[in-house]
Order: sequence, then C-alpha cells, then structure tokens
Amino acid sequence: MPQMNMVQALNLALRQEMARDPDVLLLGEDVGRDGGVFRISEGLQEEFGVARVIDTPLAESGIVGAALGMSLYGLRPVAEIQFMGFIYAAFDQLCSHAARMRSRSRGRFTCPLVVRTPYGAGIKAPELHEESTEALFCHMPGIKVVIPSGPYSAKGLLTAAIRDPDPVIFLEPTRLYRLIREEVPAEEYTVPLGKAKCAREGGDVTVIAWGSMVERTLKATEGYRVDLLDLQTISPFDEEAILTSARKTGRVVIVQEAAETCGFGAELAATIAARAILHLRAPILRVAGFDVTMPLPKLEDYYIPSVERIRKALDEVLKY
Amino acid sequence: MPQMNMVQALNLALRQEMARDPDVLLLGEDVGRDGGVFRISEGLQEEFGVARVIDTPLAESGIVGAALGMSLYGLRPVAEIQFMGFIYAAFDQLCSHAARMRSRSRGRFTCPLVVRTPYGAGIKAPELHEESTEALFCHMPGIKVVIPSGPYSAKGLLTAAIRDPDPVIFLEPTRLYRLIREEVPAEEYTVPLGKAKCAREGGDVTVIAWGSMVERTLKATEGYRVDLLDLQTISPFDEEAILTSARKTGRVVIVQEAAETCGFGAELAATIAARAILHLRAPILRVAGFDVTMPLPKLEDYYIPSVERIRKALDEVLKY
Amino acid sequence: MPEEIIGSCAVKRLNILDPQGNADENLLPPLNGQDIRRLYELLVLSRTFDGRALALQREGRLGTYPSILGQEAAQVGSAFALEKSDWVFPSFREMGMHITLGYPMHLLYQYWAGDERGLATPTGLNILPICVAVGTHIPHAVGAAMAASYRGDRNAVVCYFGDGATSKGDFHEGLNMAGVFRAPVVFICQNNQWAISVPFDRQTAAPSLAQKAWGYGFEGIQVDGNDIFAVYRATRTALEKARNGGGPTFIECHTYRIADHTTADDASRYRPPEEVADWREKDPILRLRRFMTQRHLWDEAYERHVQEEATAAVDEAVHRAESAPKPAATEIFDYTNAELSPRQQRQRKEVG
Amino acid sequence: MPEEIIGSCAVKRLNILDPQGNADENLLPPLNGQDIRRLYELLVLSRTFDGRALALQREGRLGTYPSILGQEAAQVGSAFALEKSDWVFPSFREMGMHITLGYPMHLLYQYWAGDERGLATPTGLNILPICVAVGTHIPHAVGAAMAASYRGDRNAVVCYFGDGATSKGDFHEGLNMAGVFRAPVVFICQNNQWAISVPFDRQTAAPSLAQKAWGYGFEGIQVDGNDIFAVYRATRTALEKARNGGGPTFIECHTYRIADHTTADDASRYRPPEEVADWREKDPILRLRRFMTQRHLWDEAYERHVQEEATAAVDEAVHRAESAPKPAATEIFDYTNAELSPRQQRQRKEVG
Ligand SMILES: Cc1ncc(C[n+]2csc(CCOP(=O)(O)OP(=O)(O)O)c2C)c(N)n1
Ligand SMILES: Cc1ncc(C[n+]2csc(CCOP(=O)(O)OP(=O)(O)O)c2C)c(N)n1
Ligand SMILES: [Mg+2]
Ligand SMILES: [Mg+2]
Repeated sequence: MPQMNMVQALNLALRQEMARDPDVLLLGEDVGRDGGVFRISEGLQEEFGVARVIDTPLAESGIVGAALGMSLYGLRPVAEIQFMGFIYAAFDQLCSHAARMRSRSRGRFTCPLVVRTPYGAGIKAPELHEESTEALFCHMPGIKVVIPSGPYSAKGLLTAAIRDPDPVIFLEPTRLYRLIREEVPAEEYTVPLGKAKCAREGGDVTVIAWGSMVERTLKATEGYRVDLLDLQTISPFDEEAILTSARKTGRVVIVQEAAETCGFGAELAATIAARAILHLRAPILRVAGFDVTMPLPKLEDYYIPSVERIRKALDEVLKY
Repeated sequence: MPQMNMVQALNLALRQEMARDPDVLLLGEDVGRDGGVFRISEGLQEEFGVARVIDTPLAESGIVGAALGMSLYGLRPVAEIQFMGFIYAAFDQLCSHAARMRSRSRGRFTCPLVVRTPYGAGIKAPELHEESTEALFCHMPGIKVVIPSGPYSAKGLLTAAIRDPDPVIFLEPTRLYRLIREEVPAEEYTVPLGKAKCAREGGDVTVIAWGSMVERTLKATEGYRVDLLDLQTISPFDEEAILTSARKTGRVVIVQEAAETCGFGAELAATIAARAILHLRAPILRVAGFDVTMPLPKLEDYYIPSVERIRKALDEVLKY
Repeated sequence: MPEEIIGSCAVKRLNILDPQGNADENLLPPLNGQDIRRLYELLVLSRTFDGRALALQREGRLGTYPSILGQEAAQVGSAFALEKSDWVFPSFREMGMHITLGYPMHLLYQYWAGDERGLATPTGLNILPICVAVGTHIPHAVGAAMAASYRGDRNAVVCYFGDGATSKGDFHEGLNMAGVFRAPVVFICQNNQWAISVPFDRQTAAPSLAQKAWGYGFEGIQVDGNDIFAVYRATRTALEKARNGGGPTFIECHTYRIADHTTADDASRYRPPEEVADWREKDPILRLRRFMTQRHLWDEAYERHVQEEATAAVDEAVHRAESAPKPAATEIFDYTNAELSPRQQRQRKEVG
Repeated sequence: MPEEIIGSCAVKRLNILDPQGNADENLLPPLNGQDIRRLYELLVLSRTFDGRALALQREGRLGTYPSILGQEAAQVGSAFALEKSDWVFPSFREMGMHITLGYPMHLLYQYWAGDERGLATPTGLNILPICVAVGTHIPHAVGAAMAASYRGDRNAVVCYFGDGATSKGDFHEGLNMAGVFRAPVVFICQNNQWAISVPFDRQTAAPSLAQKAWGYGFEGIQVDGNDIFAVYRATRTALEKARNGGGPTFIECHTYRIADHTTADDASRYRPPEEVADWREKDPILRLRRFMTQRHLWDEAYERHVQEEATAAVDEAVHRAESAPKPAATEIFDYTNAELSPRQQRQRKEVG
C-alpha cells in the first residue's frame, strides 16, 4: 500500500470521486489554477477542466451559497473555504440554509454538499488562519461535522462525506497535513461517518480527542493504559463508543484544541454526566485551549493543549 | 414603583441611557420611525432625532460592522438585529472583529457595543423568527452574552450592558415581552453582568435556566424544593453560584430552549462534572429542545421544553 | 492622458401599457387574446388568493402573512414567461408567481398557517421553498444556474426578491458571481418602494436599482412593474438571453406595496396615505382590464365569470388546506437529516 | 413612454504622470520641491522596508509576509493626503501607508513576526489594526465615519482594500450604507490585478471597479495607481469633499502586485512572467525619479543619501523589533476582555 501524507490522501479522494461521479465538482478561492493554497486540489483542474474545478471570486458566503444551489440542482459540489477563520462569513448560509433545506421542503430538496476547510493551530500563521471552532457547527441540526486525524481517515472520511446525502463540514487539521505519513489504499474506500475509532486501548482512563489533537494525545498517552477514542465525526458523534468506554474506565479526559467554554468537549462531558455518571470515579476533565482570542504565532504555543497539560489531567483523574 | 412589561422596561432603559450619555445611539432596521417591530425603541427617534436613532438599510453584517466602527471611534452604539435568526449574517463581524478588536490592538481599540435581538420560540412566527442559538456566542472569548428573564432584569441588565466596556449580545425573550408585568424602578439602576439570580430556593435539586425558560421553569418547579438559578448572563456565567448550589443539592437539572447538542446547557453540565462531581448523587439532566430544525408554528409546541418535560426530569433526579 | 472616460452606462426603463390601458404597439409582446385573458385571470386569482389570506389571518386561521396587493403584475407577468422546467428561487412575497406556475394554492395556505408541509413542492415544478431570510437565497439561484450550465440543460433560473434585499451582502456576492460565470439566471427585483418602514431612498442612494447591474458587468433594466406586458417582455428577453449563453440580467420591477408589510405591521405609522392613494391609481389589474376593454376582451359577464372561478378555486384551496390531517409530532424529526442519529432517535421517542 | 433612459454614468480615469516621468501640468497637484522629495523618500523607505521584510522572512525571522512591491505610490500618495487626525482602516498590504503616517516600523516588523504588540497603534495615530479577513473592515470604516459626522468632527475616514475585497458582501453593505448616510469616508481600492491566483477578470465581470460606486449613488474614479500625483490628487479631492459633507468617494488605484501574493505563495504557478515584466516598466518610483530628474530634484548624491537614510531607519527598526522582550505567556489573557472572568483568571494561573 502506498505511503501518503494527508494532502496526498485528500487529493486522491477528490480525484477518485470526480472520476467516479460527474456530479462532483470543486469550487473555491484558488482551488483551480493554483491547486489550492495547501495543494489539496493540485492537478485536478488540468485533469477535469475549468468547468469542474472552479476558481471563484473572493466571497465565502457566495461560495457556500452557490455550492448549495448546485447541490439543490442535483450536483455534489465540494466547496473549499481557504481557512476556517473565513467560514464565519458563510455561517448564515450553513445555518439558515444548508442545515434546513431538507426540513424546510419536507425532503423535496436536499443539499449533498461538502464544505472543506483547513482548521487548527500550530502552523505559525497569521490571524484567523488557526481557528478551531468546530463546536459551533455541532449546534446546527441537519449538518454533519467530520474531522480526520490522519491520511487514512482523511481519504475514507472525505469519500464518505462526498457520498453523504446531507451537508457535511469537513475540517482538515492543517498542522497534520504533511506531518503524518501512513499507508493509504490506492483504491476507493469509505470510513463511515458517525463512528469513533479506538486509537489505543487500555483500561484506566477514557481519553477522547478528534482531529488535530489526536496525534498529540497519542504522544501524551504513551505509557498510560487508556482507551483513546478518535471521534472522526463530531456531529453526529459516537455516543455508544464513548459511553461504553467511560462506563468501563470510570475516568474521562477530553482533549480539545478549541477554547474551553462551549467547545465540543462540553457536549461530551454533558453526555457522560447524563448517561454514565454512576460509573465515574473522578471528575471529567477537559484539557482545552484557553478562553482567549487565539494568539498570533509568538504566543500560540501557550494556547494549544500540550503533552504536559494532557498528562497532568491523566495523572489527576488517576488519583481517584 | 411602576408596573411594566419588558418592552416598556427596555424602552425606558434605552431612553435613560441616551439621556445620560450623548455617545449612546441606536441603529437597526425599522428602529426609528417605526419604533422597532416590537416597539422597543418607540418614541426614541422623536425624542433624540434621526441622527441618534438610525433606520438602516437591510444589511445585518453592515449594521453590526458599522456599529462596531462607531464604537471604535468612541461611541456606544446599541444595534438591533430584528430577529435572532438574522444575526447569523453578522456572525463574522461578531466573531472575527467585535470579539477580538481589544486583543488584536492590545487594548488600544475597544468595542463598547451592544447588539440587541429578540430571541426564542413560542410566538407562532415564521421561520427564523424563533431561534435560540445563544450557545454559539458563548464560544467567542471577548463577547458577553446577556439574557434577561423579566422586566426588572431586562432594564438593569440592558443598562449594565450599555455601560460595559466590551461587546455584549443582549437577547430578549420574545415570548415574554408582554407576558410578565412587574415592578420596575423608574430610576436608573444596573443589574451586574456575570451574576446569577436565585429565583427560588430549596434544597433538593439545583435547576438552572436562563431567559425564556425561567418563567416556564418557575411554573414547573412549583411544589418542588429547588434552587432555581436564573443565570442572567451566560457568558461569562456565574460558576460559583452554580457550583455552590450543585454541591449542596447533589442533583442538577438544566433547562434550555435550544437544541440539546452543544447548547449552553452542555457547558453547565461539563463545568459541574469537572468541579462538583463528587457531590452529585444523580445524573445531570438536560431538558432541552430537540436536535431538529426549529419547527414552524404548527409543531413548535412539541419542540419547546414543556412543564411536563421539566417535571419529569425533576422526578427522575429525585429518584436518586 | 489626463482625465479620460473609460466606460459608460445608461439605464433604461421599459413601459408598454400606461395606467389608462393604452399600449405601445411596437413593444407589445406577441400574446394572443387567450394569453391575455389567461394573464388577467391569473391576476384576479392572485388577488383573490391574497384577499382571502388576509381575511383568514384576521380570523386566526393563518399566521403572519405578507400581502402581494398591487404587485400582481410583476409576479404573474414574469412567471408567465417561464418554462415549467425552469428553476425558481422565491422570496416570501411572490404568491402570484406560485399561482401562475400552478403551485397548489392549498399548500400556500398551509405554509402560511405555519405548516412546513406547504413547502413540499410537487414534482414537476422546480420552485424552491419560500425564503424568509431576505436576499440569502440569491447565491443559491446563481449556483443552480451554474449547475444547469454545467449539465448542459437549457433551463434558466429565476430569482425573486425585494428592494430591501439589494442591500444584503448575499445579493452582491451572488450577482457578482453570476456575472463572472455568465450564469443563466434572471434576477427579478420587486422594488415596491418599502422594506417594512424603510423607504427606497433610505435603502440606497442610487436612484435606480437597475443600475447596480453595471457594477457586475451585465445588463440591468427597470420596468414599470404594474405593466404586465413590460414585465413579461423583459423577462422573456432575459430568459432567452440566459438560455442562449448570454448570461444574467437584472430586472427591476418598479411597483408598490399597497398593503401593510405583513399582517403584523401597521404601515400608517410610517407612510403617508397620499402615496398609497397615488399608487392605487396605477393598479396593474385595472390597467390590463382597460386595455382588454379596448380590445373587446373584457366585459361584465366575463368579469363575473372570472371572479366566480377565482373564488371557487380559493374556497377549494382553503378547504383542502384546513382539512389536511394535523401533522404528527414526530414529523419534527423526519426531515432534519436523511437518517436520524441515535440521539435523535431517542429524542423522537420522547414525543410519540 | 416606451423605452426611456432614466440615468447614465461615465467612469473616469485620472493619470498625471506617465511612465517616462512627464506630467500633465494642468492636473499636477500643488506640491513644492520639498513635498516631492518627501514623497520620493517615503517611496524608497517603503520599498526598503519591504525588501528587508522579505529577507527576514527567508531567514525565518518573520512569518508569512505580503510584499507591497509595485504598489508604493498608491499607498504613499494616498496617505500623504491625510491629516494626522483622520482615521485609517487598513487591510494587510499597505505598509507604505503606515510608514507615510509615521507608524513605527519596528511595530510593523513585530507584527509580521507574529507578535500582536505590533498592532498597538501609538496614541496620536488613528490607524486601526491590520485586517486579515479580506474586506470585513469596510463597514467599520463606514461606522467610524458616521460617528465622526455625529460628533461633528471634521475627520475623514479612509479605508484600504484590494480588488479581491470588492467581491465580499461586507464591501457591498458598507458602501451602500456609506451612500445612504453620506458618510465622510474615502474607499481606496488597490486593484493590483490579482487576488492570490485569481486575476481581475475572474473577480468581476465589470471592466472597472470604479464603476461599482454608481450602484451606491456616489462617485467612483479610477486612477493610475503607479502615478503618485494622480493618487494624491484624487485622495485629496475626495477627503475635502468628505470633510465638507459631500459624502463618500471610491478610488480605484490601478496598480500591480509585482511580488508573490505572500512569502507562502509562488505566483509563477499561475501568472505569466511577461505580465510582470510589463508592469515593472511602469514602476512608480522610477517614474517619480524621472520626473524629479527633469525638475532637478534628483541626482546620484541625493539618491545615495536617501537610500542610506532608508537603510539606517530599517536597520534600526529591525533591531528594535528583535530586541523587544519576549511577551509573557499571560499576555494571551490580558486583552481578551477589560476584566477577566473567574474562569479566565483560573486559566491564566495555569500558564504562569
Ligand atoms: C435577513 C433578514 N433581515 C431582516 C428580516 C426581517 N424582514 C422581513 S421582510 C423585511 C423587509 C424586506 O424588504 P424588501 O426586500 O423590500 O421586500 P418586501 O417586504 O418589500 O417585499 C425585513 C426587514 C428578514 N426576514 N431577513
Ligand atoms: C475573507 C477572507 N477570505 C480569504 C482570505 C485569504 N486571502 C488572503 S489575501 C487573499 C486575496 C486578497 O486579494 P485582494 O483583495 O485583491 O488583495 P491583495 O492580496 O491583492 O492585496 C485571500 C483570498 C482572507 N484573508 N480573508
Ligand atoms: Mg420592498
Ligand atoms: Mg489584489
């Protein structure tokens, strides 16, 4: 099986889905000629033409809105928002329309649409280039939120997202784009949406992470006996996997890059506190970004949950 | 002391703050001549002139962005978004700018800005007129989120919000605008931001609610011995009050109008699960809206947490 | 070298039928007597539908409702130019369009009574759900038009909105993209002079909306929106252009909202009654009737017939709407996603 | 009645100084020799600052950096027309404006090295922080201009952005509001022909950006953005108009991004080298130098002096920026809100 990084895996997923289904097309800023600022769509305009790999004007709401219109017509557009920090301009389109069109039309019109965007910190980039506000999109019934943590899951999840009948926000951890290489099947495959992956098994603590934090959490949990759940999809998320593990271990640590308050970790803790609390022996701890404006590069390392902070939380829950 | 409903209390707060401080001005769609679609700014354009009560074009991002620019210049604008369902278009301005300007400029520029908007269900209005997505704004460090539950708190909190040095999103429960009348001081006063109010005291269960749900939760908890905390501000929220009560009662029920997943109740549950779990005897229950698109009037009553659903949760935690 | 003119634009207004019912023969579109009667009947039906909606609302049988009174020609005239296979992205005040295209009236009543089943467009029609969030559907229309081009379909896309919508960012992003991609889309703006209480001259400092199209590199035209022939002609021309690869057109229908903004509004708070009275004189139905009278297409008996048919159709629609079975509580779940998550399944059990 | 013209517009382009350094005497703004030398020195300083930034970035001493190469005249010429008390809302590629207004260069280097302390504008200057989210600062400028009017201040507001920004909804909402409220704001668009890899003609189908202003009911003008006199003159005229209650103006500076989009970009992937070579011929500094040579305002000795001064100033700025003490970890908390919440206080203790 070939070794790939996440950029190559995503590129291959797009290429294969485009080859397979003429309704799949790409649009976004600089996705065509330039191949995307991270080169995710490199070579695809040459291969599939300018009508299928569309460089758009600089207009995030317009991009998502137009992609949505394409999906209503029956296509399966994959829109790119250049960085997650610029998706806020498309918030209305996602929340008021993509999430609701199926419901509004009682199923007559649907939006099989994927919005891809690089997210997360650790790349020493300018303001708004390192956001991790995935939780916002999990409070929008009707939308799915998918976050791979490595090349293998990236390819399988993106393929599944493109084939999904509903709108999917697909967040790509920028820091990991070229950091991890692993074996990735050259053929098409899907990784099912809504299912967590057990990235490490052990019995003492349930550790839950997703996307950019999985790699770091794997490091941090070395030498500990933990169940490390990589959520892969956070909306809808794999309640069963989480509850099963939490009930077994009685200790939970959640690792989230985003600011602590109202991050996705809150939902996980609340779910466990409602449905597994009698099995717990320790407080549910969140290791998270702080409740501050995401800092610029000089200070960002203080913000991002570190291996040390994760270990401190593990040691803390293990005291009980 | 005069009896007032929330509309009158809010109107009085605006009038008094405008009289007190020439830097306070209002802008939004239909806020001037028409006095606002809910009449919150009734009479204010007559009194303070068209330069201070400004009818804007139909452009939510522009309204919030322009208000923000005014606040940077040194004014204290109060912008109205006609319904919360239309604030998503201003999400970028709130999240990328209002929340960050102080940090970005290291304190050189600040945004003493209030964005008022009616929110919440139960008024049999069209689509997007009954949103309760307050949690989204609690995941934006730098922004405060304030939600009154009655005329008295509405007046005092709005006054405090206008005087606050940072941006405040002020959510007004539409269903309660004219439902509750109570004594409201004719003079100026503030209700401090960030502090919960104990709306009912009892020792068996801690019940937490805010805004539109307080009135209903008061009804539902009649005959129960509960601490009912009305949060009043949800960002930042009164952790101390919540933890103190939760440690005392050992049972927690959270009542939230918004869709369950990733609503603000999740943060409350997570906070308690991290810092008071050893005192709990029962699961932390959320009574919340369902994870569906907010229904139109014919079905909305099935969506909004009912007295029955709240009581069911109380009875459930009381079993432990 | 110094100051040089690098471009110029003139914005036109099209008017064919004047308030007295006189038409400019050169511009009159090729419609036969039957077509014209059909147009008239659709106008009357739309107005009848609308009047009934207002009455039902007063009786508490409908929710908040936005009247189309005075704007019927802009809606019927434009929709009449469409093919069944075209795609339509409405705002919330174009029930005359729905009626013209054969969207079942009982569904419209159901929707305005607060029942989303009213937005399940029957197959065979490509009318998107009513869009409440002003202007936000404009990019959808552009995307759909790009999709039609991509597929090589000869479908055109029509997008309706009001003067207020032209202030929204999505209007701009949508129109700009339509220009860049030469999308086969026709933007039909009903400039009814008001956005709730905000008059046109506070909505924009531009003297016309049509001129905004120049900034997007395509043609904008103003038409007398109470002149059904002008609306029809401009729409047909634009649709043909779109189908033939000529790209988008912006049509400003200059009309007037005779009624309150919605049943929740009281326009007398902000609007001079004389203005309303002036515009009543320019009534689109009256105008067509005068034209038809001149051409012997109209008489009292015909009028009675048309009114009776309209009333009967509306009665029937109200009846159908009101005798629809109550939606089940579990309906709130069934269209959120293609498949429910385990959590949604659990929640669904709670309601029934 | 039929088709009538209801409005028309012509869009102008202003050019005073040609690439050979010849000027149109009638249009030349009233600048004396000292002013002109000052302009030249600012151009050279801006370019020196920029070149050093690129060098520092290559050495890993700066983060991603967007070069202003080729756009210096548009920035220096416009900023030179401002008063100190005016308010400026920049985008991210106007360091020539910062330098002209006396914004400390070491702060700019600090900022581009990833330290937010670089955006703490010194008191006395009203330059807002660099705005990374394209176009989103435009409504702020409009609001500030409305605030200046409201206060009765004679301050004008200037807002800078690129061609790409004109596609954003916030551009539209901001300009439309500026028109409606006749806000004292000048929009300065640096149309450098590219938005990363997207060329101007894929950004909009309109042949000029200046013409977009017509849709907002105020004047738009294109200037040769590499002609510092044209830029200065147009800006001064617009500022005077703004101060005198004449409302907003849109100025399109027709210029070119000679460098890659940023240091993270490789423009050779998408852009023909001949195009870049053509534009190098139109270099704004060369052009002013030719003009000054004709007028005996420039000679080799002067050039050496100007270059030396610029280098020294840049050396000093780099030194100051790099010898600034490291920011404390707790700094990440200290500007989020005026006061920290109990939770933020707890978190703050975790980092130090
Ligand atoms: C984005 C958005 N903002 C505000 C509203 C509330 N609102 C409903 S209709 C309307 C005015 C619309 O004016 P216009 O576009 O001219 O359409 P008209 O009502 O005149 O048909 C407003 C402000 C809304 N529905 N959507
Ligand atoms: C809202 C937003 N979308 C995308 C980006 C990423 N981005 C940074 S600069 C740029 C192009 C900007 O083009 P233009 O406005 O012409 O300015 P220029 O870079 O040419 O100075 C893009 C797409 C961004 N910063 N902000
Ligand atoms: Mg209107
Ligand atoms: Mg550019």
